[in-house]
Amino acid sequence: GGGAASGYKVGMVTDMGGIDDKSFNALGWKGIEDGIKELGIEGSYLESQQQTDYATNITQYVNQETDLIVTVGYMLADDTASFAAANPDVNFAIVDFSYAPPIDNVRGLTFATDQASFMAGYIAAAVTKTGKVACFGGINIPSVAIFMVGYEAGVKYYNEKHGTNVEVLGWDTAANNGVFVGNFESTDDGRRTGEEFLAEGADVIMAVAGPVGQGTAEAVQAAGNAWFIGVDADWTVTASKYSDIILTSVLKNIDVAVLDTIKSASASGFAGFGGESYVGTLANNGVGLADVASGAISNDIEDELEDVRQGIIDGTIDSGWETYLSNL
Amino acid sequence: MDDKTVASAIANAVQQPKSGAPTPKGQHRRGGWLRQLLVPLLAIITALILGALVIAFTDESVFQAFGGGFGRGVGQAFSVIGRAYGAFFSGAFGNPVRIISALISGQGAQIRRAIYPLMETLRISTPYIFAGLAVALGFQGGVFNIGAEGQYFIAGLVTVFVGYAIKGLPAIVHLPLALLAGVVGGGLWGAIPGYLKAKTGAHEVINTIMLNYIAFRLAEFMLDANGLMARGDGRPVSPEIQPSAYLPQFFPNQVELRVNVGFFLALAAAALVWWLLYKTTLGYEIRTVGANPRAARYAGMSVARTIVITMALSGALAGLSASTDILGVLHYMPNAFSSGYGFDAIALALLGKSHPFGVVLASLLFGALRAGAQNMQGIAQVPVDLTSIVQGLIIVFIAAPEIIRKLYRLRQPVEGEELVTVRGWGGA
Amino acid sequence: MTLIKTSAKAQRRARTLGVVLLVSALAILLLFVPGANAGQTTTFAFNETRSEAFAIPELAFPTRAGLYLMAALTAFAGAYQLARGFTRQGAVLGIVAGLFVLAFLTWAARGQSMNLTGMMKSSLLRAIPIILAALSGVMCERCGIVNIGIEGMMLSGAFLAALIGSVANNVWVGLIGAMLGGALMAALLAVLAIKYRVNQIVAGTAINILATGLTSYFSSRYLQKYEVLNTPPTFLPIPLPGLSRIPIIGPALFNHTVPVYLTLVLVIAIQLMLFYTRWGLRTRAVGEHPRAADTLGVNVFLTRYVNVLLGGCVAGLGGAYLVLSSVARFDELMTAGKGYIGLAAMIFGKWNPVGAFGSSLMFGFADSLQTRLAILAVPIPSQFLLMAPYLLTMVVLAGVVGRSRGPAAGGQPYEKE
Amino acid sequence: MPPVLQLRGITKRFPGVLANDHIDLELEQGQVLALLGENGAGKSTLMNILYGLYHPDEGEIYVRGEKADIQGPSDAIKLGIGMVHQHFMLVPVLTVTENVMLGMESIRNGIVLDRAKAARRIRDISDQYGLEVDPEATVEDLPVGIQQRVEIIKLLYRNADILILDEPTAVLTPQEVMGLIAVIRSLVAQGKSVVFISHKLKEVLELSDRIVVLRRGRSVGATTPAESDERSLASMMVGRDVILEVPKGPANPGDVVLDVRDLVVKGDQNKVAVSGVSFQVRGGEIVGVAGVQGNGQTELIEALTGLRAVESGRVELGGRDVANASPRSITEDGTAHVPEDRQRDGLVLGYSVADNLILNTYYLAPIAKGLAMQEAAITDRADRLIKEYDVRTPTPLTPAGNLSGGNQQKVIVARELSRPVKLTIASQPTRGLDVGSIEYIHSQLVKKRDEGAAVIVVSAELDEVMALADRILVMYEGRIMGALDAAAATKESLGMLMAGVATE
Ligand SMILES: Nc1ncnc2c1ncn2[C@@H]1O[C@H](COP(=O)(O)OP(=O)(O)OP(=O)(O)O)[C@@H](O)[C@H]1O
Ligand SMILES: Nc1ncnc2c1ncn2[C@@H]1O[C@H](COP(=O)(O)OP(=O)(O)OP(=O)(O)O)[C@@H](O)[C@H]1O
Ligand SMILES: [Mg+2]
Ligand SMILES: [Mg+2]
Repeated sequence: GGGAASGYKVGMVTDMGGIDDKSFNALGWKGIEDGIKELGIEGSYLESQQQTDYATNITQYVNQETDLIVTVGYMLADDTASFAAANPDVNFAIVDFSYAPPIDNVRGLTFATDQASFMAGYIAAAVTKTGKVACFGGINIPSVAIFMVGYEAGVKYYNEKHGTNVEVLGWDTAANNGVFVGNFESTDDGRRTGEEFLAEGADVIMAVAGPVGQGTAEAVQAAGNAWFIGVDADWTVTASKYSDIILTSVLKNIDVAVLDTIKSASASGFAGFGGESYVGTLANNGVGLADVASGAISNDIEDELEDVRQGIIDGTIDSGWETYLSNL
Repeated sequence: MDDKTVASAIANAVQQPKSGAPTPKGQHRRGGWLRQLLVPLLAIITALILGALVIAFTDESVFQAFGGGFGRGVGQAFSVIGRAYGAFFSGAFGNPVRIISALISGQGAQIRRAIYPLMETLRISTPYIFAGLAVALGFQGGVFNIGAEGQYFIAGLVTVFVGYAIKGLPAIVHLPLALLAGVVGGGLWGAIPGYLKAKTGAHEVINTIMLNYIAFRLAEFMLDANGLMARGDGRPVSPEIQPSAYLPQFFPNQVELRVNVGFFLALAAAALVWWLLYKTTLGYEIRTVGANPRAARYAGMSVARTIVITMALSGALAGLSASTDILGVLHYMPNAFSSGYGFDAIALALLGKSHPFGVVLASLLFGALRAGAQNMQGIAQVPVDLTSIVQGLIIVFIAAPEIIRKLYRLRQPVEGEELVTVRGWGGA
Repeated sequence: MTLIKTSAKAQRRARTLGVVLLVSALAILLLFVPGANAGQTTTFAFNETRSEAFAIPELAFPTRAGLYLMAALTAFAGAYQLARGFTRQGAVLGIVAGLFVLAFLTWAARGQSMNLTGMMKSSLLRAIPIILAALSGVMCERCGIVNIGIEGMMLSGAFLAALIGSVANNVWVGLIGAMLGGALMAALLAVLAIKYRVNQIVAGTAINILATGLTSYFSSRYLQKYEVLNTPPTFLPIPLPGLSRIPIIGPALFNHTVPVYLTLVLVIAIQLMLFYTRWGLRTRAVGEHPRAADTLGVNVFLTRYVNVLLGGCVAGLGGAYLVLSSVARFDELMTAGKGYIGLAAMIFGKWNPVGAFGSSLMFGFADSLQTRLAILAVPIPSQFLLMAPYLLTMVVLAGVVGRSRGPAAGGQPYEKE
Repeated sequence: MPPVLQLRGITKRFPGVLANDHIDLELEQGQVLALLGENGAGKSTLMNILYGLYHPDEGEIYVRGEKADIQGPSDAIKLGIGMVHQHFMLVPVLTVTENVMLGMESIRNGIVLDRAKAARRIRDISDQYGLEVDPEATVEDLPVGIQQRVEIIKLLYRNADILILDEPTAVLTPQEVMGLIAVIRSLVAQGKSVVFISHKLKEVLELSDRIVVLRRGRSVGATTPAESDERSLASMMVGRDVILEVPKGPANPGDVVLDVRDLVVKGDQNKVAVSGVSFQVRGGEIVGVAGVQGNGQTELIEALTGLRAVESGRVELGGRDVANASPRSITEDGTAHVPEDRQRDGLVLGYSVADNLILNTYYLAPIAKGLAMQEAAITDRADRLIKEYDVRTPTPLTPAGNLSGGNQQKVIVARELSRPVKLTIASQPTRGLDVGSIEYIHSQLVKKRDEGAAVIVVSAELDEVMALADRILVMYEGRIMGALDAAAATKESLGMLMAGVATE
């Protein structure tokens, strides 16, 4: 600690998942912890149990003269906006949302997750032996669906290139419908759903449901002849005991974005970001792909992946989300 | 003449119990309400003490201190507890000194800041009161409504719809209309299990549980990012309601002070439920059906009809907890609008002994607990889940006052009437 | 005269059954057949990936033909019922219900394949925690103690299973820990309900709130900080020699972990104990008419304490299953309402272990069915699929089961003098 | 040799009540000791103490000369004491065998219940004492008379030789009472000793060797049948002279109030319980309905009062057909109903006496104005009725559950008879009540008659029916076996009809 920004106060308000959701709450907090280590800022978090807690928690930070308040999840967008308006001298950052028109003292942190999951889909299609790959979500909300849309797009793209016919179980962008366990808590549902997919012959499963995915990983590990794809963080780190079956993880580097925000805000102590907002992409490493399990894919595929990445970055490849939204 | 005197003897004996001895079962006692409050008070204190122990003995710093000697350990323990509960109470009721000085200074901003915690407590207890009343009313009518959560969802949906879809109405029309929508929505959702119980005997406990899940999915469907009631900014939330449907706030355009007229509505609802239950023929019917359905039938009451009405009223009250949350606090309805009121409500009804005014007190207590815990989390990093622990303990102690009496060597009190709930599955 | 009346009633019931069968045949024709176009085939698979059961070929058949066949069978059953009348009508109804579900699956899986064995298996596994919850309920309620604290007992069971299991790094110790966790909460219920004569619904509610608080608090204080405390070992599936090789049911039923087998054994055991042993007789007597039992020298309080504690252990097992046999970790609120569903299953099963088992299976099946349909991309919004099990329960409850009556003394505290 | 049973100075206090006050009692081997006393006199309490259910505050118990320390029923059972309780102690959903073996189950290879063995034992016992029961039957399906037998078998199964029977005849029909008395005689003949509690003086005089009378928890005297008669016993119990037959003048029937034609009603297992009953009741007369319990009386009354569906037939009340009318409309048409089971149907035990007194008029002026109920009116009414009908309650706000059975009954009678009515229906109006209460309730019914109301009294007590009724209908298997004039009726003729034997 003791860096330039010592005494700079950062507070984080979680969404209802709780701080240990193995997902955006956890990652947002990691960003702040990094800030504490690297910049010596003061950081803390408040868990929300109900929607009505958001404002309560934000108020607490406002009253504690916090310099930067990070709100995690678009669910907090309305409260964040109103408090930002009421407290122009406080900086805010919100994960998974950006305002149009932008608000001066709020930085929206959004992520083109579909870009990364597109690549994951591509890999999945490459490694499957049964010709069936699967994905499912917790609840059908945009920040979840975006993973699945990109994933399917990636598989389709692989099929085009290789003339294969790999099926995606659990999501259908055209029908805008798929498999959802209906919650972000029940790891048991995760395991059972995983087993259903395995029984139907899928041998790669991506779970976009926070901790629920761990149940799925357990199922995959038990089956032994399939792959699991983690989301948000690198699961070989956060759930290391499953490393042997983790094909890769779709990284949504919320921590990076948060830390970046802390840096810029604490450096220039002034209020506001001038409406500038952050969009995590493959280009700026806001989203990315964790290392692929060694030996899982051939070198040619590795090279193809590089092209895919470039294609997505320079826009020649459509990773799906924008078109999906425009088709709604 | 002779056995008249016997009777009067018995009567006298029953009326003036020998001190110490409990009176025959069910003897009422007027007055002495202060003593009535003593046990609940001690129950709360005891629960808080146990909570404190939990805090102290799950805190690393305390253990380290104990490493450096018992005395220092204890000292550290007390400082940790002090810090936590300091935060807790200032979060629940505010800091009296600060309130006074603020009032003296007469500066709006300071005053608002000072009374904020208290206002927050009132705000949180508002939906609790409605939900608690819902379950209590059910108990009085012999039905066990575990469905407050589901009725909350449905009421929320219709309320918010009326709130945003209808435009250009004056507030005096729009607001009542939105509230009414909640009443109707919750009422209908509650009436379903009531009807099924009355007509087919299907148990309301199962059906209300089932309807909770169904309501939750229904809300999820409607509020899906591209659902029928979605706002359209890619988020699974409803549009904002029209300002004409807002419940007036006590402190207009203060984002943090969200306490609103809903609180008074809740108090009014409690009074209304009390009047309904104890002063009206309908209430008499509800209580009779609850206490002895066969006698109710003998007395010419329609048991089926009464059960449906009871469940509908219960649902309507539960619905209002959603309406006030939406019209007074959130002004929109998000997906996964989970509240946890459903089960808290049971606790509230039980704490309040199924009596409307008891429910109000219990709700204020729970409101304070949650407000305090939120603050305790922020300042002392104590997990919010401590509230549940304390709540659970409070219920235990209030339900089993003998424990408290043994603990504090109180003498047996005159027994109050046994609390009205459903016993088991009734199957009435 | 009486006889005539009743038999007339029987005839009416028989006729309605016949009509019902015909209607469902018609339903198959009208609802499912149009959906399937001529070319499509439905494929039912029966082999689990890498199970040692003898592989048997997939069953692939033209969807429409299949549907016509099932409709025909159903219709025939209906006609026969109306003309002659079956002797064992319950069985017939069951079979035809099965046919209807099969027809539904045939339609849903048109042009695709679906693994029935896997579905059976997952139905069972999804049912396990519900079964254990329901059994716990039965144990308590049969002796007159209403237990709505099951959810809390499962939760604390799960918590201790994870904690103790991780520390001891031994599944069996974890299992014991889980039972302990359930029993601890049960002990609280017992003392409150039996000694202090607290209203049992109150006690149960208190336990649910308390257990939620305690487990969440300690998990955020410790389990989340120190992963080692939350990485218990897990039971591995033990294929039953021979049995597990039987096609279809082998993998579905005979290749499971100890907790699963244990659950199935418990269902039978508790059923037998309740109705064929001294303990069972006394338990039921105490649950129906404690004073009567008392006047015959049966110790009402002891009976109740024992049962409630055992019930707690069973609920704890439910938690243990989730942690030690399913997901190998504890998460806040991980029971996700299964305790309450178990409660419903218990009432649904009329307070009988076997009945509870049946209704739990129904939940499990509906749950697994919902996932399958989603996987088959049936054009129904996921939310409605997720609702299906609960809607189904309500319908069955209202239509078929109706009034079910619990033990007479349920919920009443027992007082001497 | 010492008495088999000796109670010395037994004292038991209940909150506010001195239930037993230094009671001494002796029971000789092979004798029947009758225990008499008003309700609340302390009989059950005393016996419950003997059986270990209550613990005495003072006093000692000697069994076969030795001091006994009875902590609970199991101790009593060990000492060979058995008790048939005032309110049956049977588990309805269990079979006879299960009920009997409960507590001392016979076990096969270690853990399995040996029902067959127990059943065999039960059959032996029933043969030995002439107590036929089907061991496999489920208790709730059995008529009370048989349930009574099961209770006795429970004692014999445990080889009890001191038998306590607390009001065993309260719910029995004359035939069943005869049967029971025979059984008791055979028991005594085989050397067992019996304590027999009853309010029915005839039985006591017929059966007992010694009679002890309790009043207000004290033993107020012992006598023998030889030295006493009904009147003397009654006054000993109540502490004053009582009139045993109902004082009533001749009836002067007016025009038809109730006209029932070809009434068919189904019972609970929806088999026909009332099959084609027709009769008339005129204003100013009391029609008694006699019959062995379970021959359709209950269903008949429930149908008349709208509590049970009418399959076919007409029920004309004052000219209007009220078949399948709602209970309320029938009440409003001027019907009063004293239900058979006061605690189950007639009262809300948790409610105050005052609230119970308005159970079926709560919605009418002056009790209610619109939706709002009127405190003042309710308390006024309560005070008036409690005085007028002499209900013994500490206060009008006392929960009805705390009243004695008799006073509970008075609350119902007060509520029903205080309304202006055309028709009064009373089922088992005095079951389990003491002479004082019986006397009072009878006089009230007669008063109603003399005011010109039509009155129907259903009772299992022949004495009661004969004493009260002007005309008597006897029901058997859902039919009316015969209708005869009370004056003409004899116990024998009625008994025949009740047994289903038609007179010429
Ligand atoms: N459980 C109890 N609690 C309080 N008082 C009781 C209880 N049981 C009995 N009493 C009191 O003891 C007295 C004796 O009651 P008991 O039942 O022995 O009378 P009884 O002679 O058996 O009347 P009955 O002829 O109706 O059986 C009653 O007057 C009552 O006041
Ligand atoms: N649990 C109780 N609490 C208070 N008083 C009671 C209780 N039980 C009985 N009593 C009192 O006991 C007396 C007689 O009650 P009991 O239950 O013995 O009725 P009983 O003996 O059947 O008399 P009855 O002939 O009127 O039916 C009444 O005065 C009643 O107030
Ligand atoms: Mg938490
Ligand atoms: Mg008695």
